Order: sequence, then C-alpha cells, then structure tokens
Amino acid sequence: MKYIDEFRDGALAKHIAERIAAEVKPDHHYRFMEFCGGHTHAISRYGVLELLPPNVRMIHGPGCPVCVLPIGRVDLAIELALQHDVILCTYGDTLRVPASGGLSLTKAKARGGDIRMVYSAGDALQMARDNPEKQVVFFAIGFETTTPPTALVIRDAAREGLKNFSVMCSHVLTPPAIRAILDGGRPRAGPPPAGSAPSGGSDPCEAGERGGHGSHETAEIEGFVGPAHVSVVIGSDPYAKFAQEYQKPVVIAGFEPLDVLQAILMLVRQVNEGRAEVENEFTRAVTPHGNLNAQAVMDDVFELRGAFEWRGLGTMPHSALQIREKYREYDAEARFNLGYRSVPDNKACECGAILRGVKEPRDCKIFGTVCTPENPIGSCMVSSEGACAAHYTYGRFRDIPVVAATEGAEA
Amino acid sequence: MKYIDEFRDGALAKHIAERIAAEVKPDHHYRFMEFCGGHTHAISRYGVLELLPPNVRMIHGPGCPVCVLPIGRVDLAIELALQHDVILCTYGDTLRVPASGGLSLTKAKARGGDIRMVYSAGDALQMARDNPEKQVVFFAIGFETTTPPTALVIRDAAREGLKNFSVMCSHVLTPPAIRAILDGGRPRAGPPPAGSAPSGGSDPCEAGERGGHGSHETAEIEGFVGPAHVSVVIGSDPYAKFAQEYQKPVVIAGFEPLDVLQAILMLVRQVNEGRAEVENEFTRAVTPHGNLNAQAVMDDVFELRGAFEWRGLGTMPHSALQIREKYREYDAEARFNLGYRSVPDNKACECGAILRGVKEPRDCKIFGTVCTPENPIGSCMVSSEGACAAHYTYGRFRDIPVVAATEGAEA
Amino acid sequence: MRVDHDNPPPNPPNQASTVKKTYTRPLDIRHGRIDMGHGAGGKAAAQLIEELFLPALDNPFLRQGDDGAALPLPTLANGAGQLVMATDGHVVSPIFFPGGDLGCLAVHGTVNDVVMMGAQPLYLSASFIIEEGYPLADLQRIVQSLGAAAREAGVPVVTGDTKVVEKGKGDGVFISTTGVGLLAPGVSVSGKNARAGDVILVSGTIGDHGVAVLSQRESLAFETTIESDTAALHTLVAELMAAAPGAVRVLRDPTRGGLATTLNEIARQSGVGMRLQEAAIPVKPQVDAACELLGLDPLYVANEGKLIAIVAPEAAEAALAALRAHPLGAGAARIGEVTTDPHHFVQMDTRFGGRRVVDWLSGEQLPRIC
Amino acid sequence: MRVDHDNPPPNPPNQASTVKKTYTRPLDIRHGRIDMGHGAGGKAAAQLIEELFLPALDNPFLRQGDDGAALPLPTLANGAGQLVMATDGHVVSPIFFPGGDLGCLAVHGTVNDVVMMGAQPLYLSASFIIEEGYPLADLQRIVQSLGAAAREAGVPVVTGDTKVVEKGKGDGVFISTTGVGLLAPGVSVSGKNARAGDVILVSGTIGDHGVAVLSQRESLAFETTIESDTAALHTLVAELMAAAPGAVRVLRDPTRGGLATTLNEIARQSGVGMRLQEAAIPVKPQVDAACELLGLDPLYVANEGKLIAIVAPEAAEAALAALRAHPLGAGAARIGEVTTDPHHFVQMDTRFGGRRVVDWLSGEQLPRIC
Amino acid sequence: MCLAIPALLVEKRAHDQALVELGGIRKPISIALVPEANVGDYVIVHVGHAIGLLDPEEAQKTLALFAEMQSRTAEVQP
Amino acid sequence: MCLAIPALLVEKRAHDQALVELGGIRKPISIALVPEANVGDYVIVHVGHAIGLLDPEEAQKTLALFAEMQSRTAEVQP
Ligand code: SF4
Ligand code: SF4
Ligand SMILES: [Mg+2]
Ligand SMILES: [Mg+2]
Ligand SMILES: [Mg+2]
Ligand SMILES: [Mg+2]
Ligand SMILES: [Mg+2]
Ligand SMILES: [Mg+2]
Ligand SMILES: [Mg+2]
Ligand SMILES: [Mg+2]
Ligand SMILES: [Mg+2]
Ligand SMILES: [Mg+2]
Repeated sequence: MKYIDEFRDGALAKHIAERIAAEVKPDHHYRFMEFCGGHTHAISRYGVLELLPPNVRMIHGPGCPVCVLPIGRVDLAIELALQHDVILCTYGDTLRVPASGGLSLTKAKARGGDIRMVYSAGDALQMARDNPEKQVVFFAIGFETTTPPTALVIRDAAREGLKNFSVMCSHVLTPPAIRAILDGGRPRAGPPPAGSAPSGGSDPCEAGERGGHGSHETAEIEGFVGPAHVSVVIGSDPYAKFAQEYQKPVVIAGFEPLDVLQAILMLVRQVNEGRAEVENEFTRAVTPHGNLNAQAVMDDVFELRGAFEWRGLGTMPHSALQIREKYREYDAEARFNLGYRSVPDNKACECGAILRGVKEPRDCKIFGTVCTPENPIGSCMVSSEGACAAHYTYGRFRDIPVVAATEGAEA
Repeated sequence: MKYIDEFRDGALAKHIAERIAAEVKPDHHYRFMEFCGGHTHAISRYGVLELLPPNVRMIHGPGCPVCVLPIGRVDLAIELALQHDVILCTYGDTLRVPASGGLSLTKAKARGGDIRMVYSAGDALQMARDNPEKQVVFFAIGFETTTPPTALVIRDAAREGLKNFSVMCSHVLTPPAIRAILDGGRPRAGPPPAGSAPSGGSDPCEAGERGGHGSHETAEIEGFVGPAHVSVVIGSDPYAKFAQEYQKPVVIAGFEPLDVLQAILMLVRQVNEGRAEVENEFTRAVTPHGNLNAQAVMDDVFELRGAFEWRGLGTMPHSALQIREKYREYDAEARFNLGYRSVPDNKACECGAILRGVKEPRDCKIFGTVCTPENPIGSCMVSSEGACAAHYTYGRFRDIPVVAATEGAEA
Repeated sequence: MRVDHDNPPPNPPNQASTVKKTYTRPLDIRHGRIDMGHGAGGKAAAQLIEELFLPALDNPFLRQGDDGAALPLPTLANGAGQLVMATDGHVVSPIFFPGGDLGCLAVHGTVNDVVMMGAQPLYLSASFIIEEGYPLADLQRIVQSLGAAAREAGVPVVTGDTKVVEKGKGDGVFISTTGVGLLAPGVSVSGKNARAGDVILVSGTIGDHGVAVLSQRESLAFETTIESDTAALHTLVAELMAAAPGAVRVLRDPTRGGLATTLNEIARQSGVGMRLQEAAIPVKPQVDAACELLGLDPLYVANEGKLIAIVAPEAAEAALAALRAHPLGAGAARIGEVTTDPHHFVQMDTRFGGRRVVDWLSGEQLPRIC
Repeated sequence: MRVDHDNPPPNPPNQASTVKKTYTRPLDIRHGRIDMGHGAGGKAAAQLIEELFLPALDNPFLRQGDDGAALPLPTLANGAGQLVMATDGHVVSPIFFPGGDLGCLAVHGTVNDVVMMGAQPLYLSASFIIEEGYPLADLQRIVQSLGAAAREAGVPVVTGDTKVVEKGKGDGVFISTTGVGLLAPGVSVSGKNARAGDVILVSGTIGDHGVAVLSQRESLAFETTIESDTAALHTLVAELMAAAPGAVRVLRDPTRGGLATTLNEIARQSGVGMRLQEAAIPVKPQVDAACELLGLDPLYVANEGKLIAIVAPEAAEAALAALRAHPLGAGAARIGEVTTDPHHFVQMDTRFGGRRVVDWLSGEQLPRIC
Repeated sequence: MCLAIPALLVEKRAHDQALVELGGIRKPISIALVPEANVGDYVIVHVGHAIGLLDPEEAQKTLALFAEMQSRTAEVQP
Repeated sequence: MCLAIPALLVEKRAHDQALVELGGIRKPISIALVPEANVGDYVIVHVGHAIGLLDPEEAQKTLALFAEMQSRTAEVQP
C-alpha cells in the first residue's frame, strides 16, 4: 500500500532507533505524551517501545474519542434506543463502551434496541431515507477528523427537509484536551534548562505516589507527539500557542510507526536543544491551515458547547461542539428532550492519573483482574487505544520475564 | 365430552343405519344434499357413507365459507398485506386458499406480508390495540355463525375510537346459497310423487353429461340436511319458505355423525311420505327464532350487500353482508379504497356442477392429479370440507377395490 | 535480545512478575443476555462455554476441548455391526412447555431417531444457534435440561458448537443434535420392512406433545394438565427387541405430522397399505377435547415420546406385552395391520362404524373455524 | 364386509380402479418460496426432500429414507481405533459470497474439524433451519453446493433434517452439520499436545474468508478480487501426517476469531506460550488493505480453508515441505515457535522490529473509525 | 363449516368473559352474544364466542329417540 | 484515533462521490470535503470521506529524511 508500507519499514526503524539511542542524554529521563490513540495504537501494535532506549518513556494520552466518551452520553444513546424506539446508528467503536447498569449499546441491542453499526455518517442518513416511518438518530462521536462528515449529513438532511433524522452530537475538540493535560499540574514558569537533570520533585514515581486519583498534579511531560488526522483538518497552526505558552515542544506526526519514531527523535532533539516549537513531521498531509472546506462546513453546522464532560478528564469548558440553533431540528438532544446526567467513574479507577502520565496501568489495583477489555471499568480500558487496554492487549508480556524455550535452545 | 361423545356412538349408529336400510324403498334413488361443510366433514371423517344403503346418495353442498370465498377476495387481502403494509389478521382456514398468480395468504406471508392467524375476531382487535403504529385489518369470513363476533369487534372498535382497525368483511348468508342451488335447475311444478321412480331426465348421470360447466341444470336433490350452527344463530324459521316454495324437505341437523344419520332417516321418511317440511333434529341448540342478541348486533353493524361472488356458484344478489355506513371507518374496503376484481376459475374445474350435485369429484379430469389438497385448483378442493377435498382426503379408497392381506387371510 | 523493560517501572520491581493472572468476572447468569460477542469466537465465547455449557453437559469427551471429540468405539465381534447416524433440528416455540423444553427435546428427538433404527445410541453432538438478547438464565435452563436428558439417556454430548445471530434473525434458541449409535449385526429395522399381515403397534396415547405445546401459544391459550410425552425410548426399544427378536420390522417415532403422516411415510416406503382401527388408537380425553376446540385431528398432532412398531403377526402379542411392561409403553395398543395396496393407502375403520382414508398431512395443521 | 361403492358411479365402472395415481405438480423451484407447510412434516416437506434435497445430496445412505442412516463402519485391525465426531452450526451472512456459499462452508467447516483431529472423515449429517419465504432457487443452489462439496470431500451427507421457522425468526438458511470420522490407533492430534520448542506452521494466507464475506456486507461494500479460501483439508492433512509421522502435535483450523484466537486457545489448552514472527505470517495484500480500511487486524479474521499445524521441531522442515507440495498448502509458512510461559501468552515479533502480545479476540471484531 | 362445540360454563368474568370447560381443558371465551348464560350451562362455542345455549332437555329427548330406535331395531330384527 | 488511510483516487462520480483504490481493493467514498481532488491524487480517507490530500512531494521528502538517517547511522556506526 503506497504511502503506508514505506512508513512501516523495519530496516529504517532500526536506523531511526539507533539515532535516538545515539542522541539521548543517558542521564536524562525523557517523558513524552502521544496525545492520540492512533499513536498509541501504532506504538503498541508495532512494538515501538522495544526500539526506544530505557530513558525515553511514552505516556498514552486521552486522544481516543471512545475512551473520553462519558458514561452519561452512552446512557442517553441507550435511552434513545430503548425508550424512544428510534433506530440508533453509530460507529462500531461505541458499541461496547460501558454505560450505567451494566449496559452498553451492544447489550442494549440484545435487549431489543434497534442499534445499527454504520461505517459512515452518510449511511445513517440513508437509513433515515429508507425508514421514513421511524426516527433515526446518528450517535456521532469523534474529534475534528470525524466532525466534518457529521456536519455534511446534517446539512444534507436539512436540504432534503428530512423529518425523521437527527444527530446526537458528541464531537469533542482536541486543543482544550491538550490544554487540560497541561493545566493539570503546577504551571511552569519556563522551559527546563536544556540538558538539565529532572528535579527530585518532578520524578514521576514520586509524583505518582503523591498525586491521588483526580488530583490536579501532572507528571512532567516534556513534549507532545501531536495529532495526525485531526491536524489534517485543523492544520498545524493551532498548536503554536501551546508550545509558546507552556513551553512544550510539539511534533505533529503521522500514525505510521516510522512517523512516531521520527517524531520522538525530533522531540528528543528539541528537549536536548531547549527548544519548544511546533514541528510537523506529517507534512505529507498536514498544512498550517488545514482543510478549509471542512472547517467551513463544521462552522456552518456546529458551535462551541459551553461545557462537556470528558471521561477521565472531567468537565471542560468549550471542549466540544453542539449543533447550531438553525439546525436545531436535527439535534437529537432537543428533539427528544434529553437531559444529561453525569455518572461518576468507578472509585478504583486510576484513569485520570494515567491520562496525565502520573500513573501507569499496572498501578491500578484492578488492572487486568476486574478491569479487562471484556469488562472495561475505566475509560482507558474501553478501546484498544486506551492506555490500559493497549498495555493489556499488546504489552502485558512486558510485565513478566519471558522464558522462551527456543531462546533457551539458542542460548 | 358431554353432548359430543353421545352423538358419536357407533352402536347407536348401527341401529339408525339399520332403520334407514329398512325404510328406504329399494327402487328409489334418494339424493340429499348436506348444505354444510360441517356435515360433509362428519360424513367423511366418521365414514358415514359406509352406513348408508347404495341408493341413498349424499351430495356435498357449498356450505363452507372457505370454499366459496372467491379468488378476488383473497387477492384483496393479499393486496392489503403486501401493498398497504397492514397487519392482516385472519382465521387459519383462509391461509391456504389459492389466490391469483400462484399466491395464497401463506405464500404472501412468505413473501413478507405481515399475516397473522387469529383464533378469534377479538384477537384481531387486540392486535390493533397492541400495534398502534400499524393498520390492522381483520379479514373476516364465515356464514351467519361467524358473523356476530365480527360485528362485536367492529362495535367495540367504534366505542374505543380505534383509528387503526378495520375489517374486510366477506361474510356470506346461507339462505341465498340454498336458493341458488334450488334455482340452478329447471323449476319444478310440485313435489315428486311419493315413492315414484326418478324420471329418465333427472338421472344424475345423464344430467351430468348434458350439463356443462357453469350450466344451470341441477340434479334432482330431494331434500336438504340443513345447517347446524348457522341455525343456532338464525333459527329454523328462515327455512320454511324453501320447503314450501320448492317443496323440498329440510332437516336441520347437528354436526355429529348420529345427527347426520338421524337427519337422513328423517329425510327418507319425508320423501317416502311425500312431505316437504322443515324439521329440526338439532333441537338441543336450534330454536325457531335463533339467537336474537346475535341477530341484533349483526343488524346494527351489517347490511345486505347488493351482490357478492361465491366461488363455484357465481355472483348472487343479496347473498352477503357489508358494513353499514355508520361504521364505514372500520370498513377496510372503504379505508383502503379496494376495488374488487373477479377472477375466473380454472376452465377444467367442475366445481359448479359438483356443488349442484350434477357431477362427482372423480368426474373432474384433473381431480387427484393436478388438483389436490396441496395444489387446489377449484373451490371444492380448498378446504377439507369441500366435496373434492373430502373425497380425496377421506374417500379415495372408495374408488378402488381394496385387497387387504389380513382380510384375505380371514377369508 | 531486546530488553523486556524499556522504562524504569514506577513501582520498585520487587517481584519477578508484576503481571496479574487474568481474572474473568463470572457470567452474570441471572441478569445477563447473549450478545454478539458471545458468538465471535473470542474470550466471551470461551467463557460462555466454560461457565454455562461445560458444567451442564459435563463429560470427559467434551472437556477434551478440541473442535471435535475422539471417542471409544465399542467393538463387536469380528468388527461386525454398523454405525447409525441421525440428526434433527429443534425449533420449538415456546421453548419451555409443560413436561419439557427445547433442551431435553433436542436429546430425545435425536436419540429416538437412532433408537428407531434398532441401534444403541452412543454419542450426541449439539449445535446451538442463539438469538442475540436471549437471557443467559433461560439458556442455562435449556442446556441443563439437555445435559440432564443426555445423562438420563446415557448418551453424552461429546462435542458442540455455539453461534449467535442478530436479534430478529433467530427465535431464542435453535438446537441441532446429531446422534451416533451402533447397530448390532443382523438387526434390520427400517421403514422399508413392513409386509402385508404385519401388526401395527403404538406405544401409548398420541398427540400429547403437540397439545402441550399448543396450550402455551398465546393466541390459543387454554388450560390443560396435558404434558409433553417427550422421552428417550432406548430402554423401551431394548425391551421390545428382546421380546420379539427378529420380528420387529419397523420402528418410527411419530413426531411432526403425527401418527397419520408417519404411517403414510412407512406405507410408501414399504410399498404397502394399512388398515387402522380408530377405536384402538389411544388418545387422552384432554387431547381429544383440545383438538375438538381447535379443529385439529389428533392423528396429525406431534409426539415426542411415542413409537410405532410394526411387527410380524406371530410376535405381536409378545411385543405388545413387552411394551406394556415398560413405564413408557404402559398405554401401548395394537392399532391396525399392514395390507397389500398398490396405492399405499392408510385406511381406518372409524369408531362410528365407517371407514376412511387417513391421508398425509397437507400443508400445516392449523386451528380452524370451519 | 361393507360395500365399497355405496352409490352407482355416474361414469360406468369400466375399469377395476378409478383412483388416479397421485400426481404432484413439481416444485416451482424458479419462483417458489419456502412456506410454513414445507416444515410441517407432511406432503410438502416430503416433496421438498424428494425434489430438492435428494437429487443434490444423492447417495444410497440418504436414500434409505429412514429418520437415520445405517452405515458401514470401516474396520481397523483388532477393532482398534477411535470414532471422531465434530459439529458446527453455519450462519454466514451473506449466504453467497465470493469463492463459496453457506452450502460448501457447512461441509468444509465440519469436515475440517474432523480432519483436525487427525481422523479420516466418513459421514456427514446436515440439519437445515430455513426461514419462511426463502426462495427455493437459492435453497437449491445452497444444497447443490453442499452436495458437491461433500462429494468432492468424499464424505456423503447420510442423513438430514429440515425445519422451517417463521419469517423474521431466522435468517435465510442455517445449516448445522456433524461429521463422523475414524481415528487410526496411535494417532493423537490435539490442542493439548503442543510443547515448548515445537514449530508453528500455517498452511497459507490468512483472513481471506472473512474479508471475502465482509466485502459483500452492504454497509461496508468494497470491491476486491479476494475469494473465500473455503476448502476441505483432508488430503492436505493426509500428506502432512505422512510426511511427519508421529510429529504432528496439534492441528486446528483458524476459523472464527482467526489465527490469533486459535493460537491462544491452543496455548491455554497445552499450557504453553508462543512466539510468532509477524514477517512470516502470510497475508494477501488485498486482505491487508481491507483490514487497514476497516480498522481490523487480519490475525483475527476468519479462515475456512487454512490450518495451523504445530509439529515437533525436527519434523518441521518435512512438514512444511509436505504442506507446500499440496495445492491447498502452497502458501504454507513457518510462523513461530512454542515457548514455556505460565501466562500462556502468544507474543509476536513485529515486522517493524518490536514485540507485542497477540491476545484473544475480545468481543466482536467490528469495523472501527478510531 | 362453523366448527362449534358445547362446553360447560364454569366461571363468569367481567366484560362478558367466561371460562368454559371441555373434556378437562379450560378456555376463556366471550359470552357477549349469550349474556344470559350462567355457570352450569352448556354453551355452543365458536371462534372464542358462545353463540348459543345447549338445551339439556332437548338433548335428552334426541338421545332418547336414538335409544328408542335401538329398541325398535332390536324388535324388528330378530 | 481517527483511522484514516491514503488511497488513490481512481474515478470521480456525480454528487461528490469517488472511487478510491488501496492495495488492490476499491471503495466508493465521498469527496465533498476535498472537492478539488482529482483522479490520480492520493486522498486521506476517514469514515468514507476524503478529509485531505496527500502531498507526494512532502512524502518523498520525509522518506528521504529517513533514508538520510540510514546513511548517517551507517556512517557513525562502523
Ligand atoms: S485498569 Fe481499568 S480501572 Fe484501572 S485505570 Fe485502567 S481503565 Fe481505569
Ligand atoms: S378436483 Fe379440483 S378442479 Fe376438479 S372439480 Fe374438484 S376442485 Fe374443481
Ligand atoms: Mg432425524
Ligand atoms: Mg427425531
Ligand atoms: Mg423420527
Ligand atoms: Mg465450532
Ligand atoms: Mg425473533
Ligand atoms: Mg465444531
Ligand atoms: Mg469447524
Ligand atoms: Mg475448527
Ligand atoms: Mg427429522
Ligand atoms: Mg430475517
């Protein structure tokens, strides 16, 4: 696959890894966050961590729209399906997200809800055209990448004057989430001096021990691997203010594993050189301004929501989108008069601390026992892109020394 | 089962049969029609013919609401199910009645029609209450016996103001059908002289040969076994005029086999004695006036239909009921603007002649080959109460000499 | 060799392994329902099998855990004998009915088909097709009933399969079972073997199963104490075969289509006719009454624990006595004889004194109003 | 004795018998559809079996016409050997897909389970559950495909059953097949037998079947030339076993849940770990592309004509050569080794140079957007 | 046609509903068309409705007629 | 998050629809968000929509950078 396979080349990976190994300062502990689940996925699936030196640590960020979807929103979708008797269309990703009362959309479907997986927002619109006697609701989730197609179907429904189609908009915005991560801890006065050893107070282990669940401390993340496909839509410009304001380097990177490795190398270099800039590794798809067409249709249909709850991060102002008044008819929340009710996460869950890089999955008491991908308790276990699920599904072997018979034979 | 088993007693049957055998005049050929399918059924299922002398012949009449249901009415029901997307409720009996284009309600159901078998008209009404978003149509068939429950549900629906319930009324009336049978041949000036041998012209074989399909000749039916349960509702009085006008004896009889035997004996006696009276063998359930409550509710809801097509008998004036103007809302024909289209029977079918007693099933060229209960071509093969189906299902052995090994062994 | 731990663990590595043994939360059988995940072949499917199926069907063959089972084959002298194989899909509605349920029916229906070949049933397989949304509690009841019936019949369910279909694409649970049995050398029991002069026996009252099931249909609902006769007939047949060695020509369980259809099948298969005596055919009064009420004929109503035996005339008395001596054959009766008839008619002398054909079931037997 | 003719016949009785031989109008396979009557066990059911099923599945065992089949049992020396039994329900949607259909799948899926026990498949049973309204023409295609696949595999369908469920209570056609086979003495092939050091082979590219089926789902529709790999693997296994006598420890067809889930099953069953090399796992480019597009992992996508063989290391080369020499194993590859691991992890060295766990499938594998 | 059977009314219920018994089975039916029916009466049941009452005396008379025939036959035959 | 892949646009169709190819498979998508895309372009496909264009020159540059690293590593290591 052109423009895919080239960016998964193991031979090249080795060379970039060697460069990283060559360039890291042995006495410095590098802590970077890949914001996006897409990067987490690449890191896990391709085993990228194996190629990093021990003193480069990747923290898995909250950039998975499924993981941050709060229980209360899934409850609303279930309410629509079970009580308002609508055809609820949704992407496959949301089907297994746990809701209240042991439910999920999959389980609501088993209880009789007419819930259909769609591959595209357009399929939901078509569903409405094909079932004029039923109300069809598209339960829309996603970051800026996924929002424009939703905007398109709302606009098209309005043009056609469809009376049986609406959208439960749960689209969220990337920049406010990044800001929340950065604001989570003590504001920093300036960048760490280049090459300086981390202060005792910023030692992640100690921070993890001190910071309780829901605390507002943050681990010292030294840089961000920035979103790939979100940036295709919004461009690289919006990140500039973070880099400046928080003095953190950001490298926008593609979702292929070589992109990630290269971004890490670029972050190492910025840290080493004391820079805090926005760099773009993903120039093949990301421009400074992004996709203006997509931005226009989003702007036509959506406006900022006052506040929105993010699972694991809490309620954040202006962090999500809602349907504009002029398209109110297509807003399922208005049409069905839905009232949002926030549902607290399980007390044992350490997701908040994990998303902030303060803790790791294995620090959670119920990781891998009560909380598993079959039975996700916290947001990080919901999608395979969540920090806990990724570690469980792809990385668990890292917690044990493996004794491979063949290796033994070779030894 | 009280009042049932007593009337199926084989020992008593033997005695009545012996009385019949003793009382028939050996040189007279008695030809009686049992109008009702219920009697046909009793005769077939209990093997009553075996108990009759060879010169008493029973002609199976048209008294089966399924058999006389014309193809065009079933077509309308299918149209409702497949094109108007209603829930069509109907009694189990109508499901296999052949319609145009090789269809039937069973086959229309297989093609996606929402067709539900109900046991009672009330179940259809309940279906409407339970499915407020769907139009529910009750495809109502039957003689006077079955009409009052239909009237009740229309009245109840009106009282409740149900907006999604209607009835496709295909209720027919017994007296006009009897009259049609009687009018089918040359009018007779008077009763045959008691004990007189049948004239050559009235020989059933010759009449059968002369009378073509659809001809208006009739075999000389000398008396009728009159309806059992129809008479429970309408009483015995309505038959008096036939007996008088046509000088034919009528014996109203129950549907148990002893009732039938007894009625035959009573008919033999009337013929022998030159009487043409209405006699009531079924006094345990039939009164002269019938069920006045039932008649009242029927009269409230229904009125005479100008004309109605009876399968096998053709279109007869005032032979069926339609829903009165005041209940028009519950009339599916009005609500769905259904236009009736008559569909001719297969040319080979001899049903008309058979129903008039002019021919027998085995005279039909396609009996038992092309036309079978699995593949009924004509009305007489549709229900097991039809003359052809009864002969096929229960009486075929009569067409062959049976060589039973055990009998052989005994001989 | 690569490093196994690339980052210093935040907790001191005071133990060799920090991985936790996977703990699976047990199935919530009380409130849970089947969802599509249970049919995807992954962990949920494995859990369903382990926690629900295996305990209910418990036997060492099934626990082998492979996609099939390796089974001992009882050896007969000189390797003689034949294998018998029979299968049935079970789709009863409602799934639970007086006297039984889908689970035990799925065992009886197939075991009986093996037994009706004159064979000793050895093993069963069971394939479940479950509709999304089906309550786990009900599924457990079914599987437990199936397991109990299999144990009672001494025929273990040695291998199985589970599929889940979307809601609206199934009807609760369907179970297809296949039975394997061993036929002793020299035994030939087949629908082909009836000969004129043979005697027709039935092992008890007919129509019980069908009426018990119908009584539960919402639209027909009537109250009855009739229960399904569902039962495995292997011991009954063993007694019968022992009492009439070599004289049992045909065995058949009159299930769908009832006694009438089954006799017609045999008549056609053997190229014979039959003559029945209505008065001899055992029918319970309530079955009779239900049939009157609904316009059905008990001769066409399904049975699940009855058999028809066609035996040589000289062995008829012994065969009937053997049936009657067994609890499942206490109501056995001689109901007719096999005749010569090129038309393969099944005829019946009615209790009333007449005669009629007893034909194949045509279409479905539906409640009638006329 | 009673009279047979009570009335003078209107036509002269110029022949001994006026009854007509019943002529059944042949099934209208072109336009007809299954209705409830076809499942009622009466004449319509008999006709369906005679005109549609018997010709398609033609073999003398099925034509016995009983409710089961009596079958010759190949004798092994001293009556040794074991019986093998496997069953599978088949519910694929859509029913027709590139490279196959439900019919042949129902044969291959079950024959392969028998074969994966190391046994020689002998007989199949087939239980059909058909939804009211299903076109007879499509049913015939399915049954003919099933018959052809059975003949090709040399495994006759010796007994069957047909049920009809109401429209909306099924999904076209479901087929449960059960296979019976014979296991030669001394052969032990089981998921329990893997040992550390054994070599893991796969017989060809993975994911073909799942991708071929997905490509036909209306909501995902994409164009591909990928066809299902559905095939019976008995000859392939025969060659393999001959080439590596006594060295084949485990055989398993990675169907639902794909390669990943099947390996996890074996790891757990044998109490071992595994280490795979991603670069060695054969995947067709189009399968890879379809998985990219839908967010799937080919390791979890179903196969219907592939096998995993775990063999003793010393026989690995011979085994691989034997697989490759067979048309159904041309793409065979050595993909990993069995390890000692109390956690039973299946791990994989990625093509990229990293390592990861390859876990059980969790829930259903659904197309993803993120 | 018009399958109808006599059944014993064993319980009257609200809204013209009643329970009848036949050969040991019981079934709810409507007596809207025979509101005068009482517990102990035999009603003629058709499509879930009582359409008439059975008159036990008349039934007895009819049966007596049959029985009489039996004696008459017996008289004539031997 | 945001599973998206570059695919070759092989056919433009009415109503902002287009056909893309990837590794031998073809799929209809919408190009309503990238109306300027032409046959021969690589588009980034997400949930059935092209959300952006891939710039082949930039891709080449990035790959060149990787290759350069390879030579640099090769240079440093031995
Ligand atoms: S393992 Fe589960 S409960 Fe614990 S932090 Fe992760 S998602 Fe939360
Ligand atoms: S056999 Fe069929 S076609 Fe012939 S008269 Fe009877 S119903 Fe009509
Ligand atoms: Mg069977
Ligand atoms: Mg059976
Ligand atoms: Mg059977
Ligand atoms: Mg299986
Ligand atoms: Mg259903
Ligand atoms: Mg299997
Ligand atoms: Mg299989
Ligand atoms: Mg298998
Ligand atoms: Mg069967
Ligand atoms: Mg369906």
